[in-house]
Amino acid sequence: MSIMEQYGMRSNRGWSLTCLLAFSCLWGCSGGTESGPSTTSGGTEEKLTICLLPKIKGIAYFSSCAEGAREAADELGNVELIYDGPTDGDPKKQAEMIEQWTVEGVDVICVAPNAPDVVAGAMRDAQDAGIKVLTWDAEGVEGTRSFFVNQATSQAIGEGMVQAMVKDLGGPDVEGDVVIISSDATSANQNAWIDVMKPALEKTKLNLVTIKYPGENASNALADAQDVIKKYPNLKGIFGISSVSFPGAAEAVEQMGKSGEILVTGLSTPNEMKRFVRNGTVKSVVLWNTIDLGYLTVLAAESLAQGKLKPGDTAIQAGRLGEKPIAGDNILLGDILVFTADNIDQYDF
Amino acid sequence: MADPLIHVDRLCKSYVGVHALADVSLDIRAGEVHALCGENGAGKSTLIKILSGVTRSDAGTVQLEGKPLPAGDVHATEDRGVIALHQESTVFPDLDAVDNLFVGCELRKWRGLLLNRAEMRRQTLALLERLGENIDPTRPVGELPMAQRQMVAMARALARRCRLLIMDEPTASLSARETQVLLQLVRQFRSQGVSVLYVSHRLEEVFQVADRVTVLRDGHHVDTRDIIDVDHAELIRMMVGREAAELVGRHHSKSAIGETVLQVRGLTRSDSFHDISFELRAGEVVGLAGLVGAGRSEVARALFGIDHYDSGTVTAAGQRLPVGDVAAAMKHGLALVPEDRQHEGLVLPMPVSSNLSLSVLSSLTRCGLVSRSRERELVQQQISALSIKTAGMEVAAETLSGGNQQKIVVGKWLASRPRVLILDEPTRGVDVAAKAQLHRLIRQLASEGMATLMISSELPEILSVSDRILVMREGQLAGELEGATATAEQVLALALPEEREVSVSS
Amino acid sequence: MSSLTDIAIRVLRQREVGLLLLIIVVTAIVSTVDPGFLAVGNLKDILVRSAPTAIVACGVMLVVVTGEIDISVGSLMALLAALMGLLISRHEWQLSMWVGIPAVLLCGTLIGLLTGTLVTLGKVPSIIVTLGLLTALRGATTLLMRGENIDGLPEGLQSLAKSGIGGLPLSVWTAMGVLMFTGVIITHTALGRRLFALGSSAYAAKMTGLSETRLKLFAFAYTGFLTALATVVDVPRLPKIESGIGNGFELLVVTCVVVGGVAISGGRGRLVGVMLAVVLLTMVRPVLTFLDVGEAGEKWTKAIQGLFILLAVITDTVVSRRPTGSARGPVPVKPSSHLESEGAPA
Amino acid sequence: MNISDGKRRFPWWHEAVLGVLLIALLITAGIVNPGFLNLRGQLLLSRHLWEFALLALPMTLIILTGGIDLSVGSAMGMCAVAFGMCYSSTGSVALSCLVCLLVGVAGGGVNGWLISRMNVHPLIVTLATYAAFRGLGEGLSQGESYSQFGEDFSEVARGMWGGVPIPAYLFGLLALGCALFLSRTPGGRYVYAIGHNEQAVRFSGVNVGRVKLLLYASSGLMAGLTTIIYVSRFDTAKADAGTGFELDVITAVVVGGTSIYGGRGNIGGTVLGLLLIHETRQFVSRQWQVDELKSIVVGLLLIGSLLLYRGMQVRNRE
Repeated sequence: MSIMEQYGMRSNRGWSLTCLLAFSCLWGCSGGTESGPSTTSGGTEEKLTICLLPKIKGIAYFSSCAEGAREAADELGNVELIYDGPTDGDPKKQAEMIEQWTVEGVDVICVAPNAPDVVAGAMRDAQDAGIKVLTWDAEGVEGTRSFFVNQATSQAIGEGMVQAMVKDLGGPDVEGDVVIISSDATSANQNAWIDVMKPALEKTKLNLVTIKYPGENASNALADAQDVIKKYPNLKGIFGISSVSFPGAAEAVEQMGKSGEILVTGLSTPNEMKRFVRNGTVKSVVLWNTIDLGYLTVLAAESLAQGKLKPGDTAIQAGRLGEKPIAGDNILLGDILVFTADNIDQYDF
Repeated sequence: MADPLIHVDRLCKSYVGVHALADVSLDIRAGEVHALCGENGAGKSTLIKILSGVTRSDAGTVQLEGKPLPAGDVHATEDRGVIALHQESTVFPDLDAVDNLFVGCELRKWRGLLLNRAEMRRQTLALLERLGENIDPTRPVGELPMAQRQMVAMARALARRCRLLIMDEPTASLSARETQVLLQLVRQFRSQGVSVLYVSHRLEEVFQVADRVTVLRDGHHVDTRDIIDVDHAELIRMMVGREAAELVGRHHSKSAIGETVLQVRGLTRSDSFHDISFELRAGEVVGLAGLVGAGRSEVARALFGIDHYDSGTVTAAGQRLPVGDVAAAMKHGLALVPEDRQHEGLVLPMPVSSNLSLSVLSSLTRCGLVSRSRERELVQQQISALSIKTAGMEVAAETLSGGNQQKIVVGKWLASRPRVLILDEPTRGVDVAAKAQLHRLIRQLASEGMATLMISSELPEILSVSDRILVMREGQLAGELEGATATAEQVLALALPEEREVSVSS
Repeated sequence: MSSLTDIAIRVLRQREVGLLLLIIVVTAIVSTVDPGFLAVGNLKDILVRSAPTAIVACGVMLVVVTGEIDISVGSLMALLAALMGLLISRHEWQLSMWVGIPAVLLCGTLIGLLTGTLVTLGKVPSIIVTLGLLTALRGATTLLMRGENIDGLPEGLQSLAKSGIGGLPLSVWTAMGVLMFTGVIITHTALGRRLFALGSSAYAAKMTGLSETRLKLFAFAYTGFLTALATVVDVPRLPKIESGIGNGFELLVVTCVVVGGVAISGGRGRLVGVMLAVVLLTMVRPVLTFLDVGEAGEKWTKAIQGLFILLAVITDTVVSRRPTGSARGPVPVKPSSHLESEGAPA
Repeated sequence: MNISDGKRRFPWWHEAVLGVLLIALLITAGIVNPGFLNLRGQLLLSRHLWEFALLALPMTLIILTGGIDLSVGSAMGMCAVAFGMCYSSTGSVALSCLVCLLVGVAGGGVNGWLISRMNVHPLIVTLATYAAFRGLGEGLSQGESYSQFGEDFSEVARGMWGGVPIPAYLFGLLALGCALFLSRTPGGRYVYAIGHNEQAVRFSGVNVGRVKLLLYASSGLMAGLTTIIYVSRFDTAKADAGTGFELDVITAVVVGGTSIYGGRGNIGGTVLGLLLIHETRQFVSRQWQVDELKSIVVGLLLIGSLLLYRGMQVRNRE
């Protein structure tokens, strides 16, 4: 005899049935509200399925890109937009999503590779299956895509941040310590930027004392920033180069009453950092117009699928953005933006 | 006659269609020690569980002084003064004595919000003193010796206003001396007007302490008698349901003693035994007697390689055994039927067949795979050789009765064809009939040339089965007696520590 | 004569003593390298960072004491943070703090109760229930936040969380309160003793008439409540609420509980040990910063944390084995006398 | 004396339930989205499965003994770094694979040693090595990523034989091996018995410590093997390989009907559990294209399946 009987679980007859029912509901009630992306030809006109794959889904940066993408899709009318990506930013999951879309037979896949090598195989397979592949936001491995919607390279981003910091601190002659607060030690993007920032910092009189890796953890980012401020009395600036560490570092500076003494800079959407720009903790936020980036990407994807955009073109007609130049196979969005107290209120994304 | 304290009326309870209790009625008078006897599976545990509120009966009532006891509510039952000490000692090993005594009925202050720790501690000390036990109330009870744990459980009953104390096999893991202390306590309870329902397989105890005895068999009430009206044989007959004269008495079919098969020299392990030397010859049964805690099981485990030892040698069949290597011990013909059947002997949820073949599995393989036919053959053979009662070889071992489970453990070891069989408490918790069968089996094996070392806390068993008796005291060999002539007094005299009182009168 | 060494061994065997020694040694080393480590501001920071872990560890400790485990607190914290943001942020539903915060606390308690119900009545092992919730709640959070971060929590709450009262943030005061409350529960109430009793022997608990269901429900609900409390007092300290809040928090808490000496099988453990473990593990990051291990050293942070735990576990085994003397092999198993939780004989 | 096998209740109900659920899911999915049941697509996408599947084999054995291995994902990170570092210094894929496997065995061996010789609870040991292995990988590689191992090597994971991904053959072989091991060898019997009652097995003359050591070491070995496939599939070796795998693998094993307390379960259940989770994820992501839904559904599936088992178990005993 077991303990189960002693507990007298009597009314189990219906239980297992209920559970079964619950399960079938879970799977069964797919509801016709949102049909899958399969290329169903029923209807008046063929709709293009365009997949937009961010590095991480669920962070403000990519959400604003998605906003622009939806605007473009609405404008075009013949586009079915799928915006999905790994919520934890795992590049392996990106690859798997590409593979899944390849099997589903979508028309265009726009990838923002979080780690180009990891997704390269999947992107090649997609191309082999006849799907048009674009990269946006970040470049992929050579030969894995037809165009790159280029807002800025790692080079430009890294240098942009260093330049912003030098300028904010008062020019190239300022001496002092700086630290970088990154994400995980293995984060591909951050490591690429750091590789650019290091030599760029060596050309200045700023001294990079350390790099912290708090991971994607807001508490750790805040804590690390507080610690470096205490540890390095000669600290002049902090680069917060992840979506978590930038506000974390700014928060630390503000909480320790060092606003204005220690400057923070990094990449972020303007709305995220407006508070810190207004109170002087942050003088410059480096970014580009993310809404426009999403918008341009979808327009380019549609043109590519329709055959309007071909290799060798030197410009693309991009709706409300007007004509955008193409250099080689890079569709150029424009320079990076530096948001400061003067202009940040003009942007809302 | 006074009104009964407890009136049990036509209790019925069945599990999965099997009657555990059928129409059992019973009276327990105030201030009596009422023994409850029956073989395993007779329904004793079920009756106790119902009385103590752990489970509900399907039908029937229990009345305490004419008022019904709430069913299935341990708290309410305990509040009414019915307290049970269950078979497996129900202490909380990680808690200290104070907590053990008062869990579930804590003394409180501040309108019941907080515990009155000082008062609980005071009462604990007083109670333990009353029991004559010197127990450190701050130590986790799990670190105490078995007997002291039992005392803590008793003190727990004392801590409440106890009207009826139910004791389920309270002496199962106690030594003879400790048993006497406990029985004395039972009498003490009685003299204070507390009724005791005493359940034990050890009939000697029943005759020593009980006023009346009730016998259950297969869930039915057989009879209730005054103890002076029954004798040993009759009680056994009532329990077993047949003439059982053959169940008692000494077996001394002296088998031919052969050459030495196991030699132990100076075996020492600093924390449990010291300088143990003896030999075991083919065809003899050596009883290893001693109090619980004297180090008998520890010696057996060390011999067999379960535990390590510091110095000394074990030689089997001319080969010195490596320290702490069970496989090597088995290879040289040793087998150990461990003390704790459920935890060390059997894999309860697994089939009878897997249990029987577990120790010899690697010899049943063909190309690395277990040969099902050879396994079947072996299992079939053991089941019939030991007449194990089972619904089949694929039923889980846990469904069998205690005696049959024990036979499986023995069978599992006989399957390895040992030359030396070490039995640690082979008949603990086994009913009378199975016990006798096991005793016969041990003698039979001896006559076939097996060397047997049998550890037992039951003196009659030691005396009736052994050719030689070794007695251990406080980790050392205290002496050796001839099996045919030894008496219980001789064994006890060797087993009891010298400096302490041998008499148990309070 | 051996009583003195006995006492010495017993003292050394206490996990608390070992942890305290470790904390002292580490502090001593760091402060010789950089005395700034001992600055009041830094010690305060360590306290503040310990606070949420300490609060939640109080609950998880009780869960582990009953023989269960909860590895969903990190995800639960994220979900509750998102909920709190939605309810009271000035950019969202803009409810009053006095409505929103009780709602968050209630929600945390309810989810804890749900966990407990699944464990006790549903009879699903707690590690499975909370593993399922770990994934499910994280997903639900991301869904709830719709890809946006939430800021704009009420100013009052933010300033309480950041600067606080009497020089210490709200979270520290709360942690102290929770600590004291939990301490009282453990040592001075029947409830606390019964939780330990249940974890020590489920069989004996059943025979004593303790309600396993109610006790475990309490432990899980309390954990849920404390997680909500930690969310309310600690999250406003962060610059914004994002879906990654509480990442890895569950493992940190469980690690603290285990390193703090609570037996994973239940029944044993002390609050002091857990709190010392919380402080010790919180110290790792600032210690590395103050040791100025440099860029390459920073990348060893995780390894050092892991080795730390490994070390604690191994030392503990080695030390606790000493009294059995010369036993070289596996620790001799005591013939256990109580049945495991399952299969009480009929 | 005639002894029957005894009445055995239908013993495969775990597998039956899983099978029914899986078929129900496939039918539903097929109706909602006919393209879903395309065999070629399914085979292509099965590439997402094999790494988990391989790790689930030793995990099943470990959970059957009542243990757990939380460190497999982290061990992959460590193995990947070993692979990458070895490749970058020697340029030999074969040697790198060997090193990768060796590092895996060493990691698993450490777990096994601590668990079997030091008698520390597996949950605690592997919680510690969960952090330590990943950290070791990060520290050694300094977060560096290694790639470009050549086209041939990427064929290991991406290649197909007869339309079936190569790792599938490997998995099939190993799964059969494991199933055979569990059902027919003494070792397999010991695994179950240890899960039910370790003490009794020790008293039966079985070296329980060695069995456990071997199991954890084989889990490490499998982490190494899985890493090779992982590295091949993504052409990248980095310390973050296998992040979060441990939870997914445990989920699959438990959904597959293996009792977390040990003693009950089998490879067949694990395979069905893996398939069920894999298909569920695919279906969810096809149907809604919302990544976070996957984790919600899998979490609920885990709890729900266990509730279902409990319910059925109670019924089965009635």
